Amino acid sequence: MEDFSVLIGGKAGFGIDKATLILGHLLNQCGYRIYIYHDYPSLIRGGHTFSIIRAAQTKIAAHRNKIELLMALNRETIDLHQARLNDGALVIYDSDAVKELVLSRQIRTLGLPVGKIVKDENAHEVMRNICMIGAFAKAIGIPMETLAKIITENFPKEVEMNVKVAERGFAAAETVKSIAPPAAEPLPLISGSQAIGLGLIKGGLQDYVAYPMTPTTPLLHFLAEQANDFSLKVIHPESEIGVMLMALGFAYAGERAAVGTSGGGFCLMTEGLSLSGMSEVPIVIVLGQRPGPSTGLPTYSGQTDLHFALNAGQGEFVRFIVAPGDLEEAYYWSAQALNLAWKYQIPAIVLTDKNLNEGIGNFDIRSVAEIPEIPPVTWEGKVPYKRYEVGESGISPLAFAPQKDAVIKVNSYEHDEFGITTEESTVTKKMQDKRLRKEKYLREELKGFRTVNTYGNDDRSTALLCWGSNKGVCRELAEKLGLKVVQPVVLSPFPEDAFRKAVGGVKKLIAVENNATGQLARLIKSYGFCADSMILKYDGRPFALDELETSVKEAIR
Amino acid sequence: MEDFSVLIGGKAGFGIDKATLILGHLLNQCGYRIYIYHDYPSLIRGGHTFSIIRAAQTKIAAHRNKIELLMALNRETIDLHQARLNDGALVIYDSDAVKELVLSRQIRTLGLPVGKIVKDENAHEVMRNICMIGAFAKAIGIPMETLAKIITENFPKEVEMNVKVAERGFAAAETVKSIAPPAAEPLPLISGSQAIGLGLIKGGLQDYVAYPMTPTTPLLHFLAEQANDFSLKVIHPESEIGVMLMALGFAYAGERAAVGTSGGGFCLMTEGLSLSGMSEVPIVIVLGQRPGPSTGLPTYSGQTDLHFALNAGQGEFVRFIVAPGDLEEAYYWSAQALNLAWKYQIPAIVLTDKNLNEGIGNFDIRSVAEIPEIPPVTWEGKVPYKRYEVGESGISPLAFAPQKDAVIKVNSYEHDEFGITTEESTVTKKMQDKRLRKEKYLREELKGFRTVNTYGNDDRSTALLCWGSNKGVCRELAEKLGLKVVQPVVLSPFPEDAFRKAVGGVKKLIAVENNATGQLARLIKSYGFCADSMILKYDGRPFALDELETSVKEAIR
Amino acid sequence: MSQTNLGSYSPNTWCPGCGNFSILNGIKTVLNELKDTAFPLENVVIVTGIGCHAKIVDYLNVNSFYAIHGRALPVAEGIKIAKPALKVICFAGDGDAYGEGLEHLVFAAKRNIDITVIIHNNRSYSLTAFQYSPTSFVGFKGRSTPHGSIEAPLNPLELMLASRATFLARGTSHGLPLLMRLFKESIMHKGFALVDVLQVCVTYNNLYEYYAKRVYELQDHDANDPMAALTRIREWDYNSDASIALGVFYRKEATTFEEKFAPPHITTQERDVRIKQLLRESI
Amino acid sequence: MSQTNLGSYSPNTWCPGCGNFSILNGIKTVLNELKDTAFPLENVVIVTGIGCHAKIVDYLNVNSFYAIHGRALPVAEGIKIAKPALKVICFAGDGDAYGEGLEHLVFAAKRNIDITVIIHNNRSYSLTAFQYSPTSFVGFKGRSTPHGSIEAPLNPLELMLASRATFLARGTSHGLPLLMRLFKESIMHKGFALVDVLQVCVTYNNLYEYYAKRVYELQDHDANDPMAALTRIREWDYNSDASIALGVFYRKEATTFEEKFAPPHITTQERDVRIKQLLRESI
Ligand SMILES: Cc1ncc(C[n+]2csc(CCOP(=O)(O)OP(=O)(O)O)c2C)c(N)n1
Ligand SMILES: Cc1ncc(C[n+]2csc(CCOP(=O)(O)OP(=O)(O)O)c2C)c(N)n1
Ligand code: SF4
Ligand code: SF4
Ligand SMILES: [Mg+2]
Ligand SMILES: [Mg+2]
Repeated sequence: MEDFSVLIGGKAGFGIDKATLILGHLLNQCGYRIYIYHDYPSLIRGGHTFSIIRAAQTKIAAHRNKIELLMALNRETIDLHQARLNDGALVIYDSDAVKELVLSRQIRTLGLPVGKIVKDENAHEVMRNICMIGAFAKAIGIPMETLAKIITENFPKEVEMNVKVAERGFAAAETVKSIAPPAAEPLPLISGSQAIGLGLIKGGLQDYVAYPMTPTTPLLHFLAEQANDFSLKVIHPESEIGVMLMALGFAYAGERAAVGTSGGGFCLMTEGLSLSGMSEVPIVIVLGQRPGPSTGLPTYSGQTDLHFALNAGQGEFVRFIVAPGDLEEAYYWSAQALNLAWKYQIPAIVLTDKNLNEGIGNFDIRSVAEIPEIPPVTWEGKVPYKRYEVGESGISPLAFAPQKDAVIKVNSYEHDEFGITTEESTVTKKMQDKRLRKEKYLREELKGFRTVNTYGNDDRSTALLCWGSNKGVCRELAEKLGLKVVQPVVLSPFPEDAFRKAVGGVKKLIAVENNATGQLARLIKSYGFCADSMILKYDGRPFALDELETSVKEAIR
Repeated sequence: MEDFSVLIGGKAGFGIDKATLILGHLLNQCGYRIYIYHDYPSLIRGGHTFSIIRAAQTKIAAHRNKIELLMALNRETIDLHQARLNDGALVIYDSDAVKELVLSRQIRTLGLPVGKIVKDENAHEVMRNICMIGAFAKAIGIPMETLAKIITENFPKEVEMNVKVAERGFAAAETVKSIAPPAAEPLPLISGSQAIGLGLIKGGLQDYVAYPMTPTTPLLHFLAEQANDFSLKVIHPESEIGVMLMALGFAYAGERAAVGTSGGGFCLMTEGLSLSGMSEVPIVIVLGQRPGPSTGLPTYSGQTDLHFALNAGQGEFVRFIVAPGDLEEAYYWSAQALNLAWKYQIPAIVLTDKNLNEGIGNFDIRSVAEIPEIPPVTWEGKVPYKRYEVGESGISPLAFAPQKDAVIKVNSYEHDEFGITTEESTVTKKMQDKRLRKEKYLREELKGFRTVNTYGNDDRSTALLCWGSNKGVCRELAEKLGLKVVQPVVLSPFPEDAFRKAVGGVKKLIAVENNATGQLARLIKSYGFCADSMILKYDGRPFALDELETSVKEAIR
Repeated sequence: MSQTNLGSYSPNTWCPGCGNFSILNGIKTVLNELKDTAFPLENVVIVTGIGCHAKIVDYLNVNSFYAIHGRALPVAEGIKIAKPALKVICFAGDGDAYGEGLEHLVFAAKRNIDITVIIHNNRSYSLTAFQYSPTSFVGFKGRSTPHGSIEAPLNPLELMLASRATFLARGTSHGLPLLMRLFKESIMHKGFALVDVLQVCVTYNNLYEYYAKRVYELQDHDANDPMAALTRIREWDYNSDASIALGVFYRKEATTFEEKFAPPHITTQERDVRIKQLLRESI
Repeated sequence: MSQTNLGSYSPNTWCPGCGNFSILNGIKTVLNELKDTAFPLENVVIVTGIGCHAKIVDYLNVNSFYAIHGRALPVAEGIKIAKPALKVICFAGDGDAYGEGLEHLVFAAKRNIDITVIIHNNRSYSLTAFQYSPTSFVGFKGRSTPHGSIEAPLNPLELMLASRATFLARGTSHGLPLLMRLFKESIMHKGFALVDVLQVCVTYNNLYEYYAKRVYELQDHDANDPMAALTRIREWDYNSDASIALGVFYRKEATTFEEKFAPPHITTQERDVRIKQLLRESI
């Protein structure tokens, strides 16, 4: 099997997460490239949750609806997902939980008495998942040693019992399909949240402040776990308002700080965002999108907050907004968001979604461009110190308390160069011009970055326009169908020139977005570009490769 | 004098506000049409505050920089404003406070021993303003009886003393200029805040909830004063978050509620705004703009929150946004905002600014179009009651607790027709479509409204594009220069067709805005329209007629 | 007593054994009882924030406003002020009401508005998969504090007493008879009432045994005496090992906020007349 | 003592006679004194919200963060955690800190973070031209409550005690010597310190006489005894007529929040090495 998908499903509490990770690592060890999509409702036990682990010969960042293997810990999983089974697919199931299985002829089945095995071994019920994985390994010809190694590495406790249960599953199964020869050296398998976290760390993060909110909660958890290793202060305060303001306090005091949230929490941060704009105290916000309005579908994905991010906060100020499309971009741009926010003393938003944050895939650090340190402009001791000295670029040198001979005053009111409040009309204009002038220099600097990605030859006249986590699925599909992909990564300041170049020669531009109104299409419209058609999905589920293929074919017909 | 301006200035605490009102009413009684601009810093005593009272023969809604009369209670007022004096202007001043006055030959002066008079009469020092007004009346030929009447009507206390002091001022002065014959019957003289408040009342307001924030604080004060007369519940809770959520509670319970704030407070309401979008619990927000970012210039004016208002809140939902341009529009659209919000069960924003809210002028209710009641769609008793029944228009019938046989459930999560939480993909799409569908019907209904105003003949090929409080100044100037004015009043859903019609035949479109980036120009761009040039002012001060004239002449040269 | 099944068709997604079930069952019984003796069911409105606790709205077939995290209180206040005849009950979480939305709780108590607040105090952010909350003990290893939280908990009842709440009680999710009594009393109390329910979260913070060993019911306690109330409230600080009193700590009669609004009714015509009059006065 | 003029060139726009002048003068004197005995001036950072009170940042030539309405506290906390050597002082208003931002105050106290909060409690929203505040008495005729407010005030010190603040004091703007002592002690207190200053707003809420008649200084009071503190704190509820105690009500030693972070320093190289290592472990 060169490119196949395994779906594992059951109730929340069945350990689907853990099983997913084991399966992913198992296939990763075998030299496959992996992408994992995880679908779960907003609850702690019960309901139905599933993952699709896709394995391929080349790097991927999308899942397919159709699957080759289905691992069912209960009947519901089969009922809900049997339509996904490709001809020749294999269903591995717990024959103690699923009696009388009737499937089409083309489907092969492998029932194991998983419940009984686990009981026999006196193991915890949750280990049914490991038993199934044992059978899975055997079924596709992965040696038990490989699996044992993975289990050992991934379980902090009860390794032996897990291995034993896996062996029982292994023994009870037979080899049905065969895995492909290794494609390459295994690569790290991480989530988008981890990529963002590592990127922030790479960018010099010292403080991470957040109030839990899906889909950025895993980022909080990850950084909290890494706090000691990376010398981070990770704080979870009373509310998102507290989060944002506390982080601005950190930044004032000279530390690099970031915060993370989703739409509802971001609402509460907007007043602080505007304060960042006025006071020129930098901040990085990781904004993970999910379907709204309001609480919406908390554990699903959406791309509905682009214009909110672009315009949030009263008044006019420069902001840097970047929407990374995959793990490497998430890492790279999270680091650069810190660098640029601190250099320009502006707020920066890393705009992601549940799909990117919780998707898991191979991370190839070698393919990430060099991340040069972009040093902030700091005070050289010229007295008197003026926190808001007006210069050509609009960037005033920074100093941090305690600093002899410098009085460092930042201010939410309009203010003069020293940071003292003013209501005078000429000073107001001068200072507003100073702050807005930074955009020009930021734009200039961004010309040295890949702000708009394109994939596929320039002679392809039909292009998919996408942003954020849709990169993966669009890129793979475009490759298959011979289309071009245009993916703006930086969204503010909008890289107009780079975008114009990117769409040069494109006759038909098809926007692919996870929202109901075509937010990127609307954005480019305000720069005079036009999407010819739109493929929009807003049920919280990301595009699957095969699903998008159908829609795109229709659109280009 | 047919069209003249009086500037009165001094420190906060000198009673400039009161004096302004008296002057306004005095000239109003004489049959002039009045417009008053009030300029004050964010402080309670001291500083410099001034008003320009402009009187004309036709209805006006703009001030001029140049003045014909200057009333100075201190030296600073003369220093700061003497450049405004037109040839032949008259300066009335307190000769006890201002010694040695040297002005150009063309300026006439009238010094009175105001300090001494007030002391003589044993009056409170603040009555210096009334003494000056006495002199003013005499100087321009208004009989003392008229003034006495105005004073009597406007002072709750110490009427006699005020009249006495005014008489002394009157006696000490001489007639220098002469007022023009009355232009018309006097009209009510009210502020934008009052117009909005009365409009809300007209629209059926039952509850007003607000946390004080300039420039909507006067609206809170006004409605609090009127609470008993109009059977309103006016509440000032702990924060803007409390404000918004409490108001949604009122709306759920079946009452018509509005809230008021400015940018910073609006930030805190955005989460509730999105909740309104999802739960379909209507609300009207009066959003008074002032210069940002952040605290900015609290007591000045700006138009910097258009895109924030258009895009605030996570997720995608229909909102009605209207930016009235003068008192009559403020009244009319505040009423209609309530009507439309309740009919479509959506949030509505009345987008104003300090300039509109605190500007004072003549209000002509006869020129306001009929305000028909737009009844909300209510439940007719069909059981079971479904709060989110999906119908053609997307509007579900309303019911309010307590209601026998109906269980009324609203929800911030995605939900089914009964309001029960769902995470199911097809229901999600269906409900999102239902909510968004309301926009189509709202658009249709809005075709019966004047959503885009134009002034000046259609054959004028140069047009000023403006919104909100710039209507007054643009309209008057355009009349003078033979230009057209295009003023979109409804900004969401954007009245694309009406706008296209309005700019038909326009060759040169000049955007006039109180912001640094041209926010309306940007908005129309996303609909494919282009402003040819922009006149932007963002120092917190509104355009004066003569000032704008210079800029426009430059732009059309 | 006429029995009504107050349940809805929504599938219940709480973990088996979760203390929220007691709260749900308790409130169903109490509302069923009160509908015959005190007020009709359609007069009930429940309001929640977001969290495991908040799912209760979906499981109760009564009027409801499923609001946003931390903000049940102001919504409830608006509803109550608009229609004082309604019985407004908030179900809130500890993260929700003692954290994100604490301020609203303090002000609702200060106003003594006649609503009932039932806190599902599982001392954890559970729906977001386990973080410490404002009432978690020091050293709590939630996922935002994997090395143990460094903050001492609040004593919410002490804070509420300082905020002038007029009814304060505590129950647990494994003492249903008492809990129902507290629900009933708190709903019938005229004024701001809060019941802190030590709700066991079996998945993340199973304090069943811990509570079982320590709880006792208040006896001979004069709930009308604020100092006595305070003493009992301070007995256990939600952190150290001490006996945990259950029952009504404090009760006081006082005028309520919503009573103070009694605006006369006004017709559309009257409104128009008064608008015109006001305009005339502005000439 | 070396004298420094801590003033700035910003014109002062407080009303003549405003109680804020005392606070300004008091803090200048105290900082001047402490700079010689305790810490250099550049270690001071002041943080404010928005209101008349907040203008003090413009009048003091020291490091400052002029934040937004109600949010001085979290900003101050961030600064302190980042650089524990800094002396972080918040100047906040009653509307600001007891209203809009009350929640932050409770949590800062709960954490016992070592910052000082000075409340300009004029019991009015003054900069917005006169509305009732969380500490205004019942019947207050502010401009949002022209017929008299219907809410009883909070007792902020009681609330802060319930929130585990470790230093609580009250002064008035017309008792400068005491005020300076309280400023000094609160700044030197290790832990969360709050001084509630009954600041006279001469323009809108001139309680000068009212206070003059009622205030007395605490004598023989054991500030280490929480119950004694509470009794004194409850003596006057900010509403009814009673004697008003001034001085230090409560004081307690406890570890502070910012002490608990002592992350080892890390170099860019170490960071890179550990990133690589973590990635290796993810294969
Ligand atoms: C503004 C906002 N921030 C964060 C969240 C995410 N969130 C949902 S539930 C929850 C915590 C729930 O904790 P608690 O209130 O104690 O409820 P429990 O799940 O324990 O019953 C959080 C943080 C949100 N929905 N909204
Ligand atoms: C979010 C927000 N809401 C409202 C305001 C307007 N505002 C400025 S100062 C103030 C009240 C000030 O009262 P207080 O804190 O007691 O300060 P004082 O003026 O009495 O010193 C308000 C409501 C604001 N700046 N920001
Ligand atoms: S996670 Fe805890 S609180 Fe939530 S449903 Fe499960 S047991 Fe109950
Ligand atoms: S309004 Fe009151 S608080 Fe503000 S400066 Fe004047 S006296 Fe002081
Ligand atoms: Mg909880
Ligand atoms: Mg105050």
